[in-house]
Parts: sequence; structure tokens; C-alpha cells
Amino acid sequence: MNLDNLYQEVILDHYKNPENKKLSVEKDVQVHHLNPSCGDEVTLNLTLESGRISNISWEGNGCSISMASTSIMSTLLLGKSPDDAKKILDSFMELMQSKGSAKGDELLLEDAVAFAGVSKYPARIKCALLGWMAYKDASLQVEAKSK
Amino acid sequence: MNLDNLYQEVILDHYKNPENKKLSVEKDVQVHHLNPSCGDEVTLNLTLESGRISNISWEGNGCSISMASTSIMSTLLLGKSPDDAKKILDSFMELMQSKGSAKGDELLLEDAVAFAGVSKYPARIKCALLGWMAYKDASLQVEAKSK
Amino acid sequence: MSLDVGLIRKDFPILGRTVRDGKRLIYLDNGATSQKPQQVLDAEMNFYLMHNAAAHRGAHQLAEEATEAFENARATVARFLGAADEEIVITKSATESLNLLAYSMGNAPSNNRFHIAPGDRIVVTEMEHHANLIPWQELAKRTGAELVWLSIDSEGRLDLSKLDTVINGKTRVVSLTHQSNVLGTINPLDKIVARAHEVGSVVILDACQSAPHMRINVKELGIDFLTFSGHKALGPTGVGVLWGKSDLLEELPPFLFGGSMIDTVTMLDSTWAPAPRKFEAGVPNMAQAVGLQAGLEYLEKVGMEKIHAHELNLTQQFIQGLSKIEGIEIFGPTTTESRGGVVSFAVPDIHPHDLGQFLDNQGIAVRTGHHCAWPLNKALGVQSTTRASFYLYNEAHEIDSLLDGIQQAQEYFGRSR
Amino acid sequence: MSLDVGLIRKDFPILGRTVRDGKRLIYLDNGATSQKPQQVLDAEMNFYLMHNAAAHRGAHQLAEEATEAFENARATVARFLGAADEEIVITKSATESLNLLAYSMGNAPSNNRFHIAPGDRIVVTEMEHHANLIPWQELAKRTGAELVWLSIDSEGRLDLSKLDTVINGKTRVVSLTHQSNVLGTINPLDKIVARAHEVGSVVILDACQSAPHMRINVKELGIDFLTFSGHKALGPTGVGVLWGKSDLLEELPPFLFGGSMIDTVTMLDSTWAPAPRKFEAGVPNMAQAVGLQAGLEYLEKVGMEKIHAHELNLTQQFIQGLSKIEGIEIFGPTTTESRGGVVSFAVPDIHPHDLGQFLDNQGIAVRTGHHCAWPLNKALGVQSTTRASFYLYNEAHEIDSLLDGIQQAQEYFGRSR
Ligand SMILES: Cc1ncc(COP(=O)(O)O)c(C=O)c1O
Ligand SMILES: Cc1ncc(COP(=O)(O)O)c(C=O)c1O
Repeated sequence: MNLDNLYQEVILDHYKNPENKKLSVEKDVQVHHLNPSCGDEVTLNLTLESGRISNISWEGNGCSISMASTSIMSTLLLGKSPDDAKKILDSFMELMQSKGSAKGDELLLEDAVAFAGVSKYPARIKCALLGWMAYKDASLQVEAKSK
Repeated sequence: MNLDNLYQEVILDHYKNPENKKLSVEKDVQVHHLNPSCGDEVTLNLTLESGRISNISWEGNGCSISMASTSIMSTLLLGKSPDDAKKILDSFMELMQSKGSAKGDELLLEDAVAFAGVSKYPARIKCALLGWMAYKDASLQVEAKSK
Repeated sequence: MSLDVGLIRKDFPILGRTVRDGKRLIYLDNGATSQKPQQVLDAEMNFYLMHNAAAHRGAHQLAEEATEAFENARATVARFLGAADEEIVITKSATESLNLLAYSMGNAPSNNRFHIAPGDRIVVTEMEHHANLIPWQELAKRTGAELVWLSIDSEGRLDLSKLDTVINGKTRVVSLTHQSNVLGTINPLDKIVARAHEVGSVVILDACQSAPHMRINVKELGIDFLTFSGHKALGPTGVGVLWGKSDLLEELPPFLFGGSMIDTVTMLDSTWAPAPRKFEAGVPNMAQAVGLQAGLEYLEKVGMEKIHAHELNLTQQFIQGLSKIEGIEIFGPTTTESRGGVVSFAVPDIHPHDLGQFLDNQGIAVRTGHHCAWPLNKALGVQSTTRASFYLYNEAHEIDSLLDGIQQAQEYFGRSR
Repeated sequence: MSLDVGLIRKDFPILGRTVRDGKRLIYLDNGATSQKPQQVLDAEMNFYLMHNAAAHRGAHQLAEEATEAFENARATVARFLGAADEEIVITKSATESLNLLAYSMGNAPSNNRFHIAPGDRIVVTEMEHHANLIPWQELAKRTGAELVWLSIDSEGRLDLSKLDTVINGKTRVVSLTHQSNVLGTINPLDKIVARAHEVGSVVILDACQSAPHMRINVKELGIDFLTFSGHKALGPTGVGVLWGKSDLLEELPPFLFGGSMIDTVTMLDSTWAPAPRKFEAGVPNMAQAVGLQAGLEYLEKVGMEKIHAHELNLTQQFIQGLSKIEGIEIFGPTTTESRGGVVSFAVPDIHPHDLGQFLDNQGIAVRTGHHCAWPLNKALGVQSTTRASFYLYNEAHEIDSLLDGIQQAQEYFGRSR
């Protein structure tokens, strides 16, 4: 088995040089997510302005998959409307459940298609989803607040 | 396997016509013993006078082995000193633990050697011991009282 | 089409063995535990030979495979019961499942819907197995709740005439057996479930004697929790099932505490994983779950309807045969309506223990005693009974042998009369 | 004489399998669960093929044989621990054993020596597995007792300097691990047991990581209760052991309620059988007990002293190898004194999960994460670690492969730096 399918360059790059990894001072909501089986954790700040994600920043501690995935997610979703963000999230979820059979929608997922290989390793899917689940949670909270 | 080894005539006779199976009015102690795995039970009255078992009587409900064994026990021990009774009891216990290898001491056990076959059936040993254990318990209580 | 019992028997190697000096084994103690087909033994063996590792822990390949095997087993149990995967908790036995429910409710704080307060009611029936009675006695004692029960009528069926007073507004739990392990009675659930839900009580079904023998669909039954034991359903020893409705399992506090059931842990406090994981502390009984899966798949393949029909045929044959022997008393329904293949009876002047021994000597394995339902025995006015219980691999001629055996026992024990 | 590992490996068929596209399996996750020799699988299989029936119930031949098999298993466990037969309770796991103790104590009425009152103390250590921590957290919360603990020092050993203040006159229970499943540390028992007994507390030993790997004699250890899991000791999944001193088991109230653990039962009240039966409700995990017996017999035949020495050789080799790789941090003792074959470590700039994945890709199975000892990880200041754990079938060249693998991982993950 070729590990490079799992650890693509772009993943290791984001792991070493993560994007948006510094919690913003202002935020609409903050969430903290944890993977109880390994202890990996992410804190995520989310701010919406005029119907766009105006700020998404995070702190965290974890493996290359969870950290790189959170980093890539933050770059992908920044500036998007919640609806577009949801499409991207759904597409990523689908990729993760594909058991290695899908390549991922490059138009929507851009760099995040690099995680296609993860879907073959059931124990790592949770890692790849950690930051995404944090975003999902945060966006639901923002939505609830604005009602 | 020949079942007659287990169900000897003398056992079935005592089962149908048990001895001392009517609780005495007077008694030093009364005990009630129960086999929780099948519900068989024995109530036993014991009276000592001038160092002899002057009365041993019982009531009970159970299988042929437990009832016949209690009946034979009562005939054996009646009139004996507690010490002699203990010797008989010990000898019977030993027979029960023999896994079919012993015949039993006829001088001490008399009719009770008929239970030799029981020792080959682990689940039935408790039946054969029910009344004996009741006696043991009662005799300890009488002893304790007299101190 | 009926069962091809001859073909089925080939899958159960133990049925080919002899007992008591060469007597062919006639196993009629299926209410206590079932025999296992080779498929179950192979499935367990295969798990150990190929995939053994600690499920849900570690990211190596064996651990992944073990996790998958365990979760597939859960999914099969779910399908067998018509439930969702996450509604299935794997326990060690029905006994554990029922204790889990009682202890977890005992752990529920006052703002939890399972909290039991002094004066609340817990309802059982007079025909419960000790495993579905004593945990509730103890919960009642710990919480100050009242334990009450539905009685049986002279036919060995539940007396529902007092249903509305027994299950009253104070009732929090109704826990009852689906099929009596002594009488064979299958209890009518509709009215009981309706009344229980009307007063806001949950309904727990002990399906130990039904799930292995007839088609069960938890949604159709309308109950809230259900349990059965693997070892009575062709599965290995050491595995049981608890099913609960998702939202109820989510709210119910956990029972056993330890690894894999947690969300976070500090020295003084812990929080829990979502159900079913929060009820499965420790390295699970993976091989047993996998074996149970194979057992349930075997049952499904044969077909639960066919199995039930086959057992009822044997039951009818047996009851008819018994009715021709003078003085025999049958405890429980004497027709095959709403009953399963468990028949308890008494032979005049022969103690069950002696009858069981005589039959055993002919190679026939039946159960004697109070069958872990002592209060029921008292209600029936007996100390113990003899019980024959049937399964998919039993044959009509085995019933004939049992009937013959009973008559021979009468001669044998009558000999010195 | 050392072990003939080549010969031993032949008994473990799974060790011959390959993973991840043809890599030879190197199984170093023995702290999580051990592999099983063919002898264990055969023993379980033989039980099902020949003797399967409900133990302690029914008087037919199969039931007698099943009872004998189960009781022989108990006797073997007793011998393995230097205990008496009736002091052995068969549970489903160490997790159940520890919960049994905590719940049973919680059930103790105020006139019972195990009764826990508000203000009483329960003492654990900072290196406990969640299974020996959370049950006590919960018992403390239910009873109003105080949970306190012994901390670890910088070498990963228990800090006994405050022993006399932590274990004070209020202490009712001291429950600690014999060997840490993260650090490998073997805890010194003499002082702790002496102090606990001085103040009238019982001592419970979690021997999950020691009993499978070294000679244990409960009398020599002077403790009151001990538990370990079958699946870590070559045995099947789904079986655990609880040992307790006779008089203590006699006084301890029961935990799970149901069949076979009773003396008498009415609708409202029940009384209990003597120990160990009162702790074994339901049809027991017979096949698993029989499998565990075969596992323990296997260990005894090889020899516990030899096994321990073999594992320490591998440990020494591994620690020495690690010390030659720059930046590696070892958590726990760095000598083989008072430690077992469990080694946790950190490789700079590589997260344990990534290291584990890399090694897995080479066929090497190690464990990564918090190892169900989250508070210990916090005390060590790490989120997770990588753990290699050895057993009798591991070979020196497997340690070499692991060391190579670690270095290759450093190259691999350093590639785009
Ligand atoms: C030290 C220790 N205690 C307790 C346990 C719990 O054992 P089990 O999961 O088999 O119940 C384990 C293993 O996971 C352990 O290593
Ligand atoms: C009706 C019923 N409930 C509960 C049980 C308990 O099952 P187990 O002993 O497998 O836990 C049994 C079987 O003994 C049973 O027949």
C-alpha cells in the first residue's frame, strides 16, 4: 500500500504551515471539538458578516490529517455564504464515506480532494472530519443566534 | 448405564414409606434447609437427652434421593451420641465425594451405602446431602445452646 | 414448506454425540441454552485467526478489521430486530442487559426522565425469570419505589383484568417477558404497551424465549427496550443484546464505566460518548458478537416463521401425547395458540428430579426444577416441574422418545410400590 | 534457558498472516489485547462440540459436563493466582470486575464493612486506566465519599512521599494498577498495602497488565481483591477474573441479580447463594472460561518467569535503540527495573497517530492515543503517545523493525520540511 495516497504533499504542507491558525479576537461563536479516541482537539471561531463567512480561525492540537484538514477547510470556507459552505461540507462528508472509491469534486473541494485517500482508513476519517464538524456545529449556532 | 445403581430398592422404599417423617411437638432446635437449584426442602427437629439423640423427626418435599436419604439418616442417627452421629455423617460425606469409587462403610452407614451410586452424579449429591446438612446444622445449634 | 431438519442437524455436530453409555443425545433443554451450528464456531474461530485486535482502539489494520467485524455484528442484530444499528448495545447476557437498565435508571438524576422517586411504580409479572425480577426488586429498594405485578390465571396466562389499576399513573417501568420460560405462554403486548404508554411508562421486553424462536420487529411491538441472550439463539456463550429506542438510549445514563465509553476524563469527572458506545465499556466481547451474528444469520436463512411453525408442530405432538398419559398435568396453555415450544408438566408420584434423571439415562436432556422462576412455581402451587423445550433441530421421533420415556419412568418408579 | 519463540509462534496462526499488501504482521499491541494460541481456540471449540449446556442447571449429562468444565476453569484460574477456587469470580472483563466492586460496595448497607459513607475516602493513582478510575468517581459521587490519588514523579513512578496523608484514617478503598498500561511501571505494593491495612482499608489490584506477564501470587502480594482480563492473557474475549479473599467476598453484597445467584426468591425479596455464585448471575460465559483456562495453562507451561525475562530483554533492546534516535522521549522508567514490556514514547514533530499509521503501513501494529488513561497523559503533559507492548511471541528482529520504522517515519514526514 502506498502511504503517499494518504499523506499527500499538500496535507503535510498544511500540517507544517497551517492557515488561519490563530484565534481571532472577535467572533460570533466559539466551539471546541475533541476526538475522544485520541485526544485531538480543535477550537474554532466563526464570524459572519452580511451573509458571508468573514472570519474563520482556529487553534488545535492533533495529527497531520486533523490539522491539515482544518487548515484547508478554513481556507475553503472563508468568504463563502453559509449555503455554499454547506455544499462544500456535504461534498467533503460524501468523499469521506466513499471507502476509497471516490476522488472528490475538485471544483468544490479544491485542495481538500487530497483527503480522498483517508476514506480508505476508517480510523482516520474522524481525524479528517474534526475541524469540519467544528465548523458545522459553529454554523448551526450562528444560525440559531440570528433567529 | 444402569439406573438401578442410583435408584436402589431401599431408596425407593424409603421414598414411599419414609421414617420419622412427622415433626415432633417438642424439640431442642428446628432447622429448615433448602436446595436453591431445585427447591427441595427439609424441616428437621432435633432433641438430645442425656447425651443421645432422643428424637429426630422431619418434614420435607423433594425427590426420591433427598427424601430417602433424610429418612435413612434419621433412622441411623436416632439414639446415637453426637460423636457417633458425627462419625456416621463424616463417613457419608466421604462416600458422596468418592465419584463412584467407594462402596461405603456398611458397618457405619448400614442402609445409607445404597447412596454410593449417587456420587457418580454430581448434580444429585446435593440431594442426598440435604437432610444430612440439616442435621449437621441442627446439631451445631444444639451444641451451641448447651454451652 | 417445512424445515429440512435432517439437513439442519448436519450443521450441529454435538447432536451426533452419545451420552450415558452410547445413548443417542436427544437435546430438549433449548430453553436453557441452544446448541451451536458449525457456522457459529467457524465465525468465532475466523475472527481469532484473522482479525483479532482491540476494536475501537488503535489505527492499525487488525484493529480496523476487528472494529468492522464488531460493527457488522451490531448491524446484523439490528436487522434481526428491525432496529437501527445505533440502537443495539452488545452486553454479556440478557441478565446484564436487564441489570444495566435497572442500574442505569438508578443512576438517573432527578432531571432525567428515567429518574425513579419514592412512590413510583415498577411493574413486572408473576411469570418473570429471576433475571427480570430481582434487578427490579433491588431498584425498588434503592429508590423507594413500589414493585407490583400482574398475576397469572389458571391457564397460565396473564390476568389483565386489573391492568388499569396495576399500571397506574405512578408507573415508570413495565418490564415483562415476551414468552414464559416455564409455561410457554406468549404474552399479549398490545394492551399492556398501550396502557403503559398512556401513563408515561416505558415498556421493557424480556425476549430471551421469543427472539430466538419467532420473528420479532421492535417497531411493530411498540415497546421501548428489548433484550435477549445470544447463547439461546444459536450464538456463543458470553454475549447478550439490549435494544432501546435511540432517544431513550441517549437519555439513559451509563452503567459500566471504563474505556471506550467516554468523551472526556479528568481525575474527578467524566463525560460520556453517545449511545451505544457509552454502554459498552472496555474491550468488547468481539468474537462472541461475531459468533452471534453468524447464529442470527443462520436463523434468518432458515426463516423465523418456519422455525416457529416447526416448534409448534412438535409442541402439539407433545401436548397431545401427554394428554393420553393418565394423570399428567400441563402447566400453561394446552393449545398452540399464543404459545411457544416450551412445555412444563408434572407426572404423578414422580418427582421432576427423578424423572429428569430417568430420561437422562435414556439420552434425553430435559430441565427440572423451578427454572429460575420461583415465584411462578409458587403461584402454580408446585415446587418444581419438568420442562421440555424445542428448537429447529428437534425431530418428531424425539418427541415420541420423550413420551415413551415418561411412560417407562412411570413403570420404573412404580416398581416397588 | 530462554524461550523458544520460534516454537511458540507456531501455536499462533494469526502471526503468520500479512497486512497492508503483503507485509508480515509485527504485532506489538499486546497491551490492548493478546493473540490466542490454537490451544485456546481448540478448547473453546471442544466445549461447544462436546459439552455445551447450561452449567449449574439441569441434571442431564451435558449439564453435568458443562458444570465440570466451568468449575475446572475456575480451579485453573485459582491455581494461576495462588488462590482458593471459591475465591474466583468469573466476569466478562476486568472492567466488569472493577465495576462489580464499586457497585457492590455501593449496595452495602450501613452495617456492612463495605459500606461507604459521606466523608470516607477512596484512593486511586494518577496512572489508572479509565476502568479503574471512573467506577470510583461514580461511587464517590453516589455516596458522598472523597476521591483522592497518589501522583506520579518525573520518572513515571508513584510518588509515595505523601502516602500517609493520602491514605488516611477515612480511607475505605485503595485501588491501583499493578503495572501501568502506558508507562510500564510496576508499582511497589508493600508500603501501600501496609499503610492501607493499617488504616483498615481494602486494597484492590488492577492486574490487567501484570498477571498475563509475570508470576502472581495473591497471598504473597497481601492484597484483598485482584482483577485481570482474559483477552490480554491469551484467553478469549468476553471473560475476566475477579479474585477476592473468601471472607471479603462472603460479606460483599452482590452486583448483578438473576438466575443461579440466589438462595430463595419471592416476588418482593430474595436472598443470595454463597460466593462466588452470588456474583455470577445468569448462564455463565462457559466457553470463554474454558478458553481462558487453556490460555493460562499455556502460560504456565511456558513459565511466567521466562516470559517476564523475555519481555524485559525486548524492552531493554527497544529502550536502548530508542535512546540512539535523536530527540525521542520515553514516558516511564528508562531501565528495566520494576517495569514490564510496555513502552510509550514520543518522536519529535511526528504526531503519534501519523507515526502509528506509518508503522502500520509496514505491518507493525502499535497503539497510539491516550490509552484510556487520559489524566495520566495530562500529568505527562502530552495529548497522546505511541506505545509498543511485547509478549512471549515477539522476537528481537521485530524490535529492530520497529526501530527502523521509526527512523524511516522521521525521513518520510520530514520530506517536505
Ligand atoms: C490497566 C488496565 N486496566 C483495565 C483494563 C480494562 O480491561 P478490559 O477492557 O478488558 O475490561 C485495561 C485494558 O484495557 C488495562 O490495561
Ligand atoms: C425468560 C428469560 N429471561 C432471562 C434469562 C436470563 O438469560 P441469561 O442467563 O442468558 O442472562 C433467561 C434464561 O435463563 C430466560 O429464559
